[in-house]
Amino acid sequence: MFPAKDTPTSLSNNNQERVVFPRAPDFSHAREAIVLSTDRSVALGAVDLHKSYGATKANRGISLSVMRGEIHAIVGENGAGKSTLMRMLQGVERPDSGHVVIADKPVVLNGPAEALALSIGMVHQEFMLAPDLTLLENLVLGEEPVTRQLGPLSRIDWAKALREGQGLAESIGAQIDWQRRTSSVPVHILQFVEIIRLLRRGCNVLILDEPTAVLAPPQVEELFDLLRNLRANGTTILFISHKIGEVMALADQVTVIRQGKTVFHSTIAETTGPEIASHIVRDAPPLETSPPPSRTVTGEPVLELDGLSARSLEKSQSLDNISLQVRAGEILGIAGVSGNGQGELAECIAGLRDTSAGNIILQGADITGETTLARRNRGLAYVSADRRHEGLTTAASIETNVIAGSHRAPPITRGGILSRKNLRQEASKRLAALKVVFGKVTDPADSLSGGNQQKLVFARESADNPKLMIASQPTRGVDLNGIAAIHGLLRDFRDQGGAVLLASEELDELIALSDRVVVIFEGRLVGEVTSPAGAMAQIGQMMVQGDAA
Amino acid sequence: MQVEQILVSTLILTTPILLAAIGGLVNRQAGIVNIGLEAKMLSGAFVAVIVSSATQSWFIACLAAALSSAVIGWMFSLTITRAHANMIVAGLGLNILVAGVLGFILSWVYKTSGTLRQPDVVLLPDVLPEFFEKIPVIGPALSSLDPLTIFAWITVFCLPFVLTNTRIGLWIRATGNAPHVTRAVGLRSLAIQDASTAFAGFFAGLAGAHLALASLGLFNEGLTAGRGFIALAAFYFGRDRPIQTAMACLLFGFLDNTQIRLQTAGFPPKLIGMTPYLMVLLALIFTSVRAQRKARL
Amino acid sequence: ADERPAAMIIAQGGLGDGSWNDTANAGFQSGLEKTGVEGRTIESADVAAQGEEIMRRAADGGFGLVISLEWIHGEPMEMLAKDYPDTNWVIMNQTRTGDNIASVVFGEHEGSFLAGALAAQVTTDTSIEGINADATIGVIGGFKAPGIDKFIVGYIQGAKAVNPDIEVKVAYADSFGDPAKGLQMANAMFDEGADIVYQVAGGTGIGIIEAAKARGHYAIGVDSDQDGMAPGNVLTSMVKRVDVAVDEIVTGYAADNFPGGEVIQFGLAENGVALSEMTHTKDKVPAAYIERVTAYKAQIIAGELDVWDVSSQGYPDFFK
Amino acid sequence: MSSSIASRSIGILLPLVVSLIVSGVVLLVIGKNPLDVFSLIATESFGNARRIAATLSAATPLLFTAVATAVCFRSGVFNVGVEGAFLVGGLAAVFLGFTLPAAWGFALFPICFFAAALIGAIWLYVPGILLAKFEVDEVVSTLMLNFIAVAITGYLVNGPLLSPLSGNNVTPLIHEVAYLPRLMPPSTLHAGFLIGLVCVAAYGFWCRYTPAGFEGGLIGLNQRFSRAVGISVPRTIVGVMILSGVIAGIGGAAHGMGQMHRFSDGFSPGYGFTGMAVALLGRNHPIGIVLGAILFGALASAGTTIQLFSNIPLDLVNIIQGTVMIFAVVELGRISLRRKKGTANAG
Ligand SMILES: Nc1ncnc2c1ncn2[C@@H]1O[C@H](COP(=O)(O)OP(=O)(O)OP(=O)(O)O)[C@@H](O)[C@H]1O
Ligand SMILES: Nc1ncnc2c1ncn2[C@@H]1O[C@H](COP(=O)(O)OP(=O)(O)OP(=O)(O)O)[C@@H](O)[C@H]1O
Ligand SMILES: [Mg+2]
Ligand SMILES: [Mg+2]
Repeated sequence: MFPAKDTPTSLSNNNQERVVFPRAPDFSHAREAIVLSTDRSVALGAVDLHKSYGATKANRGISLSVMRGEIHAIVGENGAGKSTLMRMLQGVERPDSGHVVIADKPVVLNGPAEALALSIGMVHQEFMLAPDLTLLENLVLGEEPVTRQLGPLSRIDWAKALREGQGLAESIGAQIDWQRRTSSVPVHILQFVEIIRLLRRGCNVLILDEPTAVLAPPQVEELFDLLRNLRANGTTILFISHKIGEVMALADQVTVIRQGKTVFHSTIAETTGPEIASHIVRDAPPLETSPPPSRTVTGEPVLELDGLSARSLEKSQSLDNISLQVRAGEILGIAGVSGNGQGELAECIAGLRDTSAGNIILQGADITGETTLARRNRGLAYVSADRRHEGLTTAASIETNVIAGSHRAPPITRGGILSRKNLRQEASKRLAALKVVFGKVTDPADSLSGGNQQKLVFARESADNPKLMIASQPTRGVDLNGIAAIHGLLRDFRDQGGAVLLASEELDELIALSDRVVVIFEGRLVGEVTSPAGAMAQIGQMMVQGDAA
Repeated sequence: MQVEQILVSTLILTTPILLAAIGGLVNRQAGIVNIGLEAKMLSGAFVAVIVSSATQSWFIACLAAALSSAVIGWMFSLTITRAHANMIVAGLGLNILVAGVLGFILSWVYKTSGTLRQPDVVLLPDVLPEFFEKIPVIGPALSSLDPLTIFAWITVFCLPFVLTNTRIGLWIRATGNAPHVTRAVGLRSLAIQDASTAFAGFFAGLAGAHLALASLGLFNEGLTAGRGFIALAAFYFGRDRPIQTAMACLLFGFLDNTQIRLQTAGFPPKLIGMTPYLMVLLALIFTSVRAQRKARL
Repeated sequence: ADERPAAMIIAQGGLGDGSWNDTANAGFQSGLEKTGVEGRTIESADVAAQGEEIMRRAADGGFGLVISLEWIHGEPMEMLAKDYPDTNWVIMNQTRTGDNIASVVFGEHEGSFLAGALAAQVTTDTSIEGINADATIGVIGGFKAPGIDKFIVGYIQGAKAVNPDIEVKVAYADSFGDPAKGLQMANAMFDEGADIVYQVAGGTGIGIIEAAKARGHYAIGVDSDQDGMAPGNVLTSMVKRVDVAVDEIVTGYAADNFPGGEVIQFGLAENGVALSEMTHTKDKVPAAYIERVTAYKAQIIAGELDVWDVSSQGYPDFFK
Repeated sequence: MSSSIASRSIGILLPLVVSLIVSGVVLLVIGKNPLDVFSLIATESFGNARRIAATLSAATPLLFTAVATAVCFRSGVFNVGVEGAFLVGGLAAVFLGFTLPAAWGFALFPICFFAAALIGAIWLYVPGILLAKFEVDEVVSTLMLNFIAVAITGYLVNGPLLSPLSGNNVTPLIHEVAYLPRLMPPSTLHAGFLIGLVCVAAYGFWCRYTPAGFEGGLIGLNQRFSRAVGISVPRTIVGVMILSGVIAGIGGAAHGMGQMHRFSDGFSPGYGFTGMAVALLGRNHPIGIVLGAILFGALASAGTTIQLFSNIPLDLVNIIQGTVMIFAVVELGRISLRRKKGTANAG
């Protein structure tokens, strides 16, 4: 615990003392410590934050100083603890220990409203905009300019609102048609509106959680221009990204978080992309990174995509003319930065998304128009990237989850009757085969730990001797032991002659598992690496830039 | 001469539906489908008769009817917003409950059943002076205008403004559209929904008051005769927009009014009564199919 | 005398319908009061399906007299009467056989005939205030149902007997409890030239009478004497003495004089139906008209004039 | 597990307790001893074999309407159109029951029931397909269809199908051979009750022991997951709607052939809606449904006959029933959330 005088002050306390770090933040993994510059003030910071969710230690000692008027990037693997940190900075979560610093003062935040009152605003990945209202209505919602104060009945001064909106948009160099209905407006504009809304509410520190994940490249450019303009106006920006290229292009400072700790901090000028990348994945879990040294796969092609295209719907990436082959006994990795279309590709193959052109051929049969059920009957297995909503029904029992999909097949259903006994036996068999740890088979799937949930998914998907497994982000949010187990499963499946299409945002994983890696960028395949083992840099380059230059 | 009379009675038959529909549409804009309008109309009619007789004032009677129904609406809303009751079933339950309570009061307090006649019930006055009657065609309609009818139509034409241009209007629309957004910007979305249901109750109460006090001056347990559901049909048909909903109400009022003529023309009365519901069904199909076509493009 | 209590089952529509159920109940209550017999009225949300159970429960529960006002209870009652020979049963508007069943049949068609005959004479007499020259009258029923059409057909027949060319407008409100609609429907009929509208619509009829009052035309009341509801604007009422019938049955029961096995006619002859005294309109209507009505009445009673009865003869050709 | 049993029983008991309190207060206000009245209701409901039979008889139609509702609710389809399917099914069965020759004897049973099931299925197929294919909000479409069913059957029973000699809107009686046998004569409790129990049991079986029931439960919990494991969501939706229509239609047939022996005005005083409350009160569980149906049956039957022995008006029963309905659905978090989203989108 901190000495009494350093106890974070509550918001009501008008304590003016500057924060003094009680001791040097613990950067045992970092090469450089964060140096508190004395001539500039900290707009937003953290001191030794800890936060656990049950057994998961999401943050275990994060310190951070975002200087006023700078763009500060936070990078790190999936599950490194970035979003958790943001939630604490924004007051959505309270740290277990450590504290948040706002405008040089340690504070205790009881909710996002208090952060907002202190000029800290956050743009979530899920935009907080009502789709049926106009942009202008969304802009003012909750803090409407009025002509005369009549409580809730006050007339909204739309002219003033529009002036404010236009003024703010202009100040950051954005062009916005405020009268458009929100649902008819492209995502990046929505993002601008979110940002402008925060500015209007007086925020001078903006937190953006993976703001580019949903954007197309030209839109990313627009966003960056806007963020630079903001910086020029004195706004401080903290943004999270997985894309090192973006960080290099935009940020002034970068902090790397790994396994819940700050491990690296530098100004952009003093570092390089590869250096950042090395910090993101350094000390990676001892993955079995021994892909059979450039095995030559000779199996029959199991999956062939021929010029597959798909239109974008809602916020999804479109796919453009994708052709590839996956052979029996091969793991084909799909590398790509989140949002470039690997999820969409997996969904197209699984039959969950309409294609607009091209063919999907499974074991020689064209399945392009077939239902998901028909594809599954032909030997397709699908491990969804969205485990909690598509991979599982968390409210249903474990046995239901592990059987669903096979429930019409013998021995579970015979003569139209579903045998609970056989169902339970089969379920237990499947669960045992993958060593899923659970209480009772009738417990809800929610009761399982993340890794075991994913093992359950594999238990279901691998049970009917599939020929092709589509595994989308199979280890997202899974702990180290779980990861090792899932990797083992995928290898075993491959070794027994199965074909695997593995989509993962984690390069380490792809390299550890894949026989070949193709890179997807903006919905197109931009390159292929046949011996991935040493090609991390090359793949990373293609992921970020779309070519191997 | 006939046209004039059709105008008059269409207008009068429309008013209670319209008042209820106004409340219902605001309620639905805030995200709550109010199946309990019928109950609140009935209680409004009841209160209106009693208060009108007791105070000799149609105005106090209407106000009391509206407020009492607003309170019922508000409590009803609490079961939905706070206790997560299913709004459809709770609404049906409310209709039964209120009918039961009123029946009980009738038999135990007033020792009667079905109909309550009170002495000296003051009816809604005609607002405009008599000479308006001389105006051709619309004269009789104008001269028979009662305060609630005028109020209903004023509300209809004010409502688009209120919904688009006042803070509460914006809050209501935002809450119905995306309650999590309303909550995220710091508004109390549940309280907004409760307020909208109370508002619906207020107007349903006025609708009941109109049924009781427009010309009858008595309460009858069948007085609402399913008008709460017709109102529901109207705002579904009008897609929650005030003017369109009002037009639907006028249409339904007109249908109700021309029943006689349609009956003479050989249409069975039962089937005529079914038209509003059929129209809503068809409109619903039409819009959904069209929306899907659009989405497919 | 029979000490056992009496029960009366209320028909669909329930108490408070302002006509059938309410009138019968008035008679029931006065009968009870007069005789000191204990009695209950029973309402049910599901009268149609539960009738048999309710009646059986009453018989089991020691009730000596069970009256049902619900038409659909006829068949089950016939059965129950055999199971419970000691209980006295009463059914309305139909004839059921059994020593311990009394069937009460009203001559609504006969009374309505007289109402029609009167209206047809009045409607062309412009000397009467509120009357136009058109030979047009109207009638509004609650629901379209044979029990209602029995009134309407009698009314039409009476009107045509006076003036074969008369137009009788017929409409149904589709509700027995919607006075607001009754008012508008009556107004519509007035607009189309009718000046007298006969209401056969229970609570809806309240609105019809209000309309007559507001427009200065005429309504004809039904069931009870409704002349006083809008004095001067209710031409007459087709009074149907359900109350008298029920009262008499209760009284007879208390006096050990239950008319078991009988069909009790409440027609014109028995004064079970009649036109009202016309207290407020007698002076407006020429005596000749009333005399002609009285003459019809005598003919009907004497059996010289047959009035069509929908409930026993089905629909006549001149009415659908 | 034990906590879920506990929460289930709270779910069933809470509405009862609340409604007893509400009606108790009402009774106190008018100077009646609530305990006396409640015990009278209890003996009138279950006091002896005849009363039990009467209660079960009143519960019979509710068994069908509750199961028909539960089939859909369980699958996340908010079908409120059971009332309409019950009416059209009942009328279809009755119509055949008096038009087909009486000489066909027992063959009339399967024919009438089949016709009712078929008509009921078609009736709810319409909103089913509209929901599955065009996302037409099923609450409104089925609600509107109820009014339409009331109007159409009301028209038919007053016009083309009207019994020639009657004082009321009734069809002729069906042939006596087509009467469902009574179970405990003289009570009106008829074989339809057993058919109802069979339906409940079949529903329970369908939920647990058929792939279709398994799928219905899954799409009720998670449509995305269901789609991903190869279940066709539209087909399942249409399937449960048809099943619901079949059960409701059979219920109408049982009511027509066992209880009423004809179709008439007031054929259903809202069994479909009460059935909804029963299904929700019973949390879609077969046993819960049977108990709920018996509870509402008891209210309907005892609520009427207590009037013979105490001057308690029928309105008290309405108060109890209305309160039970409102509180039966309290805390049904899942469906109400789904609805809120749905209505928000429907505009
Ligand atoms: N509400 C929660 N309950 C339980 N565990 C959680 C919760 N939120 C996060 N975690 C866990 O904490 C760890 C850090 O999660 P966090 O969301 O902060 O990661 P992240 O760096 O934002 O990852 P990503 O890049 O995938 O968004 C993960 O292991 C995650 O599973
Ligand atoms: N509300 C707005 N304010 C300012 N600019 C906008 C707004 N909405 C759209 N734009 C700009 O107009 C461009 C075209 O958008 P618009 O939605 O009109 O195109 P579209 O043809 O409908 O696009 P899409 O095919 O992606 O739906 C966008 O790229 C964006 O830069
Ligand atoms: Mg994150
Ligand atoms: Mg005339």
